[in-house]
Amino acid sequence: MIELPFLIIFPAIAAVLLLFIANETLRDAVVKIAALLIGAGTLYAFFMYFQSGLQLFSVPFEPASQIMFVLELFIALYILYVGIRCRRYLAVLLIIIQSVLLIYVESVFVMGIHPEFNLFIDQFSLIMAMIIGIIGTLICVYALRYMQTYHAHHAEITDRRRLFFFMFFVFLSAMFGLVFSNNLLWVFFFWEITTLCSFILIGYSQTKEATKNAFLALEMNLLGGVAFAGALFYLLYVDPSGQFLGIEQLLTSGYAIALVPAVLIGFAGITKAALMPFSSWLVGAMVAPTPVSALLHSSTMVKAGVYIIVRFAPVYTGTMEGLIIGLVGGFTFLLASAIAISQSNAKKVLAYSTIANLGLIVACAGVGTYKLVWAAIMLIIFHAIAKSLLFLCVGTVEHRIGSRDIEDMSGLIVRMPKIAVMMFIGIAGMFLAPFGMLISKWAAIEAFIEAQFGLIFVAILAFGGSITVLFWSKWMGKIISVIPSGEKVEDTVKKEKWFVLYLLTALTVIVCLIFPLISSALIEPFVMSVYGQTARLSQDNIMIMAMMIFLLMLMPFSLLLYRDGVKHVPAYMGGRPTTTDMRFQGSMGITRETELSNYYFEEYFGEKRLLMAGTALCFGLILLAGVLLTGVVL
Amino acid sequence: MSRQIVMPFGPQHPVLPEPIHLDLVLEDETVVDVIPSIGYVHRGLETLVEKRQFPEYVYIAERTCGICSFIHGMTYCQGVERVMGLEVPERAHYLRTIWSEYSRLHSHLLWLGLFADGMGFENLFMNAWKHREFVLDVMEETTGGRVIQGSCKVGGVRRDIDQETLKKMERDLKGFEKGLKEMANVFLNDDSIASRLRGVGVLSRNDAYVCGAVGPTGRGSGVPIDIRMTGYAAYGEVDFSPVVEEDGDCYARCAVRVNELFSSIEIIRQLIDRIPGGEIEVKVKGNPDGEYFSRSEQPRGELVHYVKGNGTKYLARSRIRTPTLTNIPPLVKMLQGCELADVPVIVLSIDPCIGCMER
Amino acid sequence: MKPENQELRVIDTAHLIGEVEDFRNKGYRLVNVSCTRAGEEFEISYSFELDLRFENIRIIIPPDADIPSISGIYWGAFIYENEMHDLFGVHVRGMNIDFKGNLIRTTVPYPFRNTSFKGEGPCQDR
Amino acid sequence: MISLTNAILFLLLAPVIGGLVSGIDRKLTARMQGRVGPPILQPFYDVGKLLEKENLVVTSSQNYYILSYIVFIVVSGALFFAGGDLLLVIFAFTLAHIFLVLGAYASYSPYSFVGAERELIQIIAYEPMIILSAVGMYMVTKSFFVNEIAASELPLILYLPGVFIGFLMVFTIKLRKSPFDLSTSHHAHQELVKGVTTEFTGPNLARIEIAHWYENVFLLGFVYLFFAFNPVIAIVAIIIAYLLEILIDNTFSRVKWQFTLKSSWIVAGMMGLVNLGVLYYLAGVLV
Amino acid sequence: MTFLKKSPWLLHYDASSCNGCDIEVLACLTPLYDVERFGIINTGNPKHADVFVVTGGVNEQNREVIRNIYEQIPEPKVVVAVGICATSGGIFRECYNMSGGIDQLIPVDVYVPGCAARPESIIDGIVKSLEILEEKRIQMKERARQIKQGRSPGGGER
Amino acid sequence: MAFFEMAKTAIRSFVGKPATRRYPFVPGKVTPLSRGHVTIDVSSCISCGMCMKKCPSEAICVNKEEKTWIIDRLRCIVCNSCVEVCPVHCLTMDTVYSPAVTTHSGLEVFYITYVKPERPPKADSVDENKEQA
Repeated sequence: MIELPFLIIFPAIAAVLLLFIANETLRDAVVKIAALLIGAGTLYAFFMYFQSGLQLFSVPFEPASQIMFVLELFIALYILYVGIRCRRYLAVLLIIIQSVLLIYVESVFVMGIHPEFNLFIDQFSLIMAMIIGIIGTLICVYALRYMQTYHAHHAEITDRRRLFFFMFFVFLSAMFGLVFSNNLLWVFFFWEITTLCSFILIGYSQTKEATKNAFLALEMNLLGGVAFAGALFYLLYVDPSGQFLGIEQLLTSGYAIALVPAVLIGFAGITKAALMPFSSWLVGAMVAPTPVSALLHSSTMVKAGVYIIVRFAPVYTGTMEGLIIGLVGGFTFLLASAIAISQSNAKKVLAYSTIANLGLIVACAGVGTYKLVWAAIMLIIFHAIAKSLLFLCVGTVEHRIGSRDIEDMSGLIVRMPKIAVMMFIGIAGMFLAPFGMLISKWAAIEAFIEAQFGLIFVAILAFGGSITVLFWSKWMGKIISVIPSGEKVEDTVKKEKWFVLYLLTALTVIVCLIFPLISSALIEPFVMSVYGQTARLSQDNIMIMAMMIFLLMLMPFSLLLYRDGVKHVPAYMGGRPTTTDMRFQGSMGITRETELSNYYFEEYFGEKRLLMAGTALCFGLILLAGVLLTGVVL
Repeated sequence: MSRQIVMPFGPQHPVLPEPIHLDLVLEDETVVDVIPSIGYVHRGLETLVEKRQFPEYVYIAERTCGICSFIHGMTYCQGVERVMGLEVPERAHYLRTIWSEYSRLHSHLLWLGLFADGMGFENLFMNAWKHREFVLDVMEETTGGRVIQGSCKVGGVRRDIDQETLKKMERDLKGFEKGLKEMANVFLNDDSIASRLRGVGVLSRNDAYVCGAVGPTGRGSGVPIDIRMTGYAAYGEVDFSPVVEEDGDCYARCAVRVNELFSSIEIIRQLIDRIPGGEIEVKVKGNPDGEYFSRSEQPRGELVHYVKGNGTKYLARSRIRTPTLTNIPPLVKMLQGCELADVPVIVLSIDPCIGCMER
Repeated sequence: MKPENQELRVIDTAHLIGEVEDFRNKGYRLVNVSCTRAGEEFEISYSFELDLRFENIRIIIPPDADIPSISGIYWGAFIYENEMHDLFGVHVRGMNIDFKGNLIRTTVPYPFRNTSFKGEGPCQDR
Repeated sequence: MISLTNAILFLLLAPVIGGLVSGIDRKLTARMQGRVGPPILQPFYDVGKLLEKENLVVTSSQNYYILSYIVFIVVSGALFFAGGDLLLVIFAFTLAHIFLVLGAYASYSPYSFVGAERELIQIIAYEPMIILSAVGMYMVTKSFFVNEIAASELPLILYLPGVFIGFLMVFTIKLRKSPFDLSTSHHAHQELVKGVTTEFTGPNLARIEIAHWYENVFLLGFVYLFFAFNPVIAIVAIIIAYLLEILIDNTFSRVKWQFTLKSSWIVAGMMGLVNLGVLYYLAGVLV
Repeated sequence: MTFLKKSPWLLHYDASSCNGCDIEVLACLTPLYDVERFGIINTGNPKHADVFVVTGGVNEQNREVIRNIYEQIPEPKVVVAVGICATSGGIFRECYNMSGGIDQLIPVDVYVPGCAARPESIIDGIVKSLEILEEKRIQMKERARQIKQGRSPGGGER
Repeated sequence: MAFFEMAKTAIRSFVGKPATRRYPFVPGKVTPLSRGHVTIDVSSCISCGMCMKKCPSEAICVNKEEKTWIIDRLRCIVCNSCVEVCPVHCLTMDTVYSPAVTTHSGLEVFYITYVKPERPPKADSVDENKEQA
């Protein structure tokens, strides 16, 4: 079991080390070695446990819980301090409520209670660990070069890279802790650390906007934290012996006990996963350097939110509360996808797409049938890989062309061919058959039909899915437009970045190819162990999809066929003679340049309007769930 | 970063058979800026007055435009006749009026077809042009030319229509009118057409006035300009009133033209009933000396032929101010803020005749 | 046929704007602006109409003079003025939409100033 | 369960059938317009000619996208006739169309660019309805596999009348017929010149045309599924549906994209959803 | 195979015509003449066209446009000049802004006289052009074959 | 909602006979007045040159010395002007239009066979040189 503490503690050690290293070469070395070790550790853990199913461990180190409690108090104090200093009293209020609850819980109940098994591992934890351990560390490596360029571009921002990398590795550590902890008190501790890390990382640039958005994230996450603390309180209140503090124990305890904490924690998950009423923090988090966004969006933070909800999915199955959580997810999926249409800022599009996909995952988990949980886990995997790839691509492009606007990315295929192809694959991975996300959506449609009230979700998926097609393909279209005058600018991209990007691109494709293996080795056993039955795609379909992927990979070779014998002519411009850089003679004797932009449909899919609708709708649903819950509690 | 699309619209564009040149700036599909430019059909034919004697210049005046060729010829002739003080026989006036009304029918039907084509209504396009062939047949039968009639001359007309043919023409109008009614019903009542026309390209009455809109473009906005009311040629002898619509949108302009079809048929009937006998031309002697603004109502609106003679066989100046030219400023007004899909519809709604506009 | 009455007044360039404003106030519409070469000078005629009353005013200017634009009074007048500029080289001050000589693009600049023809010789030479 | 024979038959016969259908379509359209119209085999002449023409491109990658387009249209059609999973067929179908859109984007030409945007609007207009149709079929027959749906004895049309009407609506979009020929136009002229196909010449255009034939046959197959309980009725239904489309083509002006999107989402979506809702409710009651 | 002759697609461009010939070209498409009987479609897009139908003479503005459109039509292609303006500049030949018939600019294969050219004339002209189109196709094939065999195409086009 | 307003017409056209005149399988429609191309009766032309002078597009060229009457079919706008001005009515307007050609040569040369009857020659018309003005 040594792997688990290693994965939790080692990143923390690396983090502390990085806090003290100012030398860049040394930092590079440490980050790379740490990343390698963490990656190796995850792989090792994978090979050790992927067949063994659920394993519970007790931690022989007694004072661990106490140390965590003390650290939590420190965190609370820190937040209190910055909250007061920046006059964000909502944050202050929330942290006070949360701390009071926590202290009460710790002092009244926990003294003397030690759940027997604090750590556990099963296939789901393993999947999460792989995502964190591989994608998270790749982002760390990427961040090395990125932050270098970032500070070269932004001289006005103080170089706090030591803090940055410290937080990065703490984040990883906390995420490992979160997915390996069986003890909900421990989960809560790691949960709070991720909140803190995200707060500091979002506010990294210390600009006004960054600070504001960091606090927004903090407040919303603290709101979830309060709910989480409430769940802990409820659990100990119901059973002071604390035996239900273990996730496994809680899950097997039945609806009567598990429902209330599950819903409260589900609410915490919703805030962390940035679903609809709380989506604004994730969009606001875009002010942070791109690796932070990548980390938050793909492998950590939001994934913590959906992780916990998927964990509790069996509890939600067939309940009204679960359905409501699912609906919140469903509507978030629909509306966030729609909002993404009206965005031209690449990172914002990615943000809304993340929110949408998290919504879909939550929708699956909320309704919580076995097939849906299967689909949800698939979504988590594919989303993490493709999204991190896209974020890193956008980050690289941003540093080269000086803009993160999709409109500025036209002709990327000429200017940065390799990045463009990677981005292309990443985008394809997000919505096209036979790539992963689509497979999961497909599975979700099939599963929803059989679920209760599934028709609503099927409709949401049918419409939301097509909306997704729109905003991704127009982005794709933009990057592959061949501009005759484009100049190549990607030569300056550093080799570390290439390495990470190549690896992620490869992963996107490989995971699609081997997903049947992942499914049968990890997801199916997990779903089987929880539900006693499992879903899988039919062999025929898998075959066909594999064929499609191979076909897709073969198609580019057709370009060779057209090497010669093809005559190039300029585009049709209404008969007007056009120069090679697409200038033509316009009216009034002005020479005009062709400008082409995508459609954004502000009128229909405007951010403000839909956000308002989504917030109202989802807020209402959550209130409804709250009322139902109160009914249960009383 | 702007979200604009800069689109060169024309000169070669399938929606408009003539080379029109617009630079469209779009946001999504909304036109935020549009600048027209002309000159693709500019030949400079007005200068030919210095090269061709005034009786031969009729042929050139007629070829200003192939759609309303007859009315160009007639307006020019009227101008010269006025300058020279020629008294044209009544019958010639009647014949000219009959032909110009047939020209109007022909032009409106042609326009309705193109308009339907611009909306993507292929069947209606075909239908309108099928009816148009009827008019062309009449034209060819009476003048010898399908589109360029060449039957007007200074001092009268070249060809007479015998009474029998006139009667036949009147008889044939009945069936023709029936077909038109059926087609008009589609234009005026079909909702898929209305969805493309209603509220599109609105030109307010005041804008129409300030920008100088004439013809159906002005009449569609409630400005009742119809030069036929001045009673040139034989228009003083027939009863009719200008067709006016108030809404100022493309639908209104379409409705004006559709209703004018029937008004034209009515005018032709009256003319055939009342046509007097007698000569069809007077002998032209001497040379024009003086100036005159000869005005007439083309299918597209008011046409002005300014002729100035200097006592020689060659005119000093001919200026042709065509209705399309003066309808361009209203067009610029109308195009602001429309949709890309509306651009052809709006451009067509003024019935642009670039050929005659640019001369 | 009823002959139409056409009034024509020759006015001074300085009074042009005032006169045109007068027409506008009375509700006349602008029918036409046309330019004619008259010897060494240009005649510019402005035609107006109200209820079938057709009136013209005319200014006579030397070729290099510039005239004020009436497009501030009649919005649509820019098309005539631009045309006049392109064909005759008449300078018009203050047009609301100025094509800067690009409304009608011609082979020879200001072709109506001195008419030229690409005529061939007598037909026997062909 | 997947029939290779059917797939191969589709591969070979669909262009023939599709071409003939399109030829008959053009003939009938011409007759509705009071014209004689082209010979029935005209589409084959057209494609034959296009294949003989020179291949002009703005950028070589256009060739790649169009090749991919036709390949995936064929794959999805073949999958359909082989009896594969309907949803997978639909997704492959979308994939193919994305390639067409990308091909239009690649040339960076204003008209094909806007055409591509409009094509995307069309995709999001029709896709929900097609997915709902598949879902409807599943709800009745409990299978997503085409061969099982086709083998079902149940008269799907009686269970899914609303879905069928909605499907007919998106069928119009897919056939690129007026009033929904937003992104390209065959005959009637359009503000977008030829929309997505503007920048494709000769062989590429021929490929698009052939892909369109495949596509039409696939869509007619989809109509067939609604009537699969009786092949005779199904054939008659296909003919009637197609005639109806031709009539609609000839009696409508082209609408704008807003109307396309709204009408297909609201009318078709609601028709389909209400229909499915009733089915869902009935299933709940019966079970 | 001579598919080309069975499916010539037109592109019509109005160089600086008076509209007379234009509308007669369009009239060919309509029910009374219905050239779709011969597979003729008015495409409106040079990249799809085989037959370039020009009406009106060339004026200075149009020079570049016509050349541009001509270059965008894929081989094999023919040019049909419809109406006397397109063939020789016609009645406007001497105007300062005209440079005459379109054969000054691009090679014209068929001249259709008439003012305005009658639809029957236009149909005759197009039918005549199909023969030339077919010849050009054979030439093109021949050139392609020569290139494939490594021989130089012998002063081919562009 | 009024859709399908066109259906009646469409269906009627569908059922009825097409309106198409199947040119070239049936001859094109011409009327006695139709202007096709100008023909000359070479035996009665007096080479007066009126047609040449009055031709608005300078398509006709009459050469007195060589006794030729040349018309450029690619210039002729079939306006009927020459026919109207011909003092001896030797020109007529045929209803058949001139055919399309593949080379730029519309010139048609007619050799005038008219022989002047014995009569004192009349002076030529006066305004010969006006054209250069």
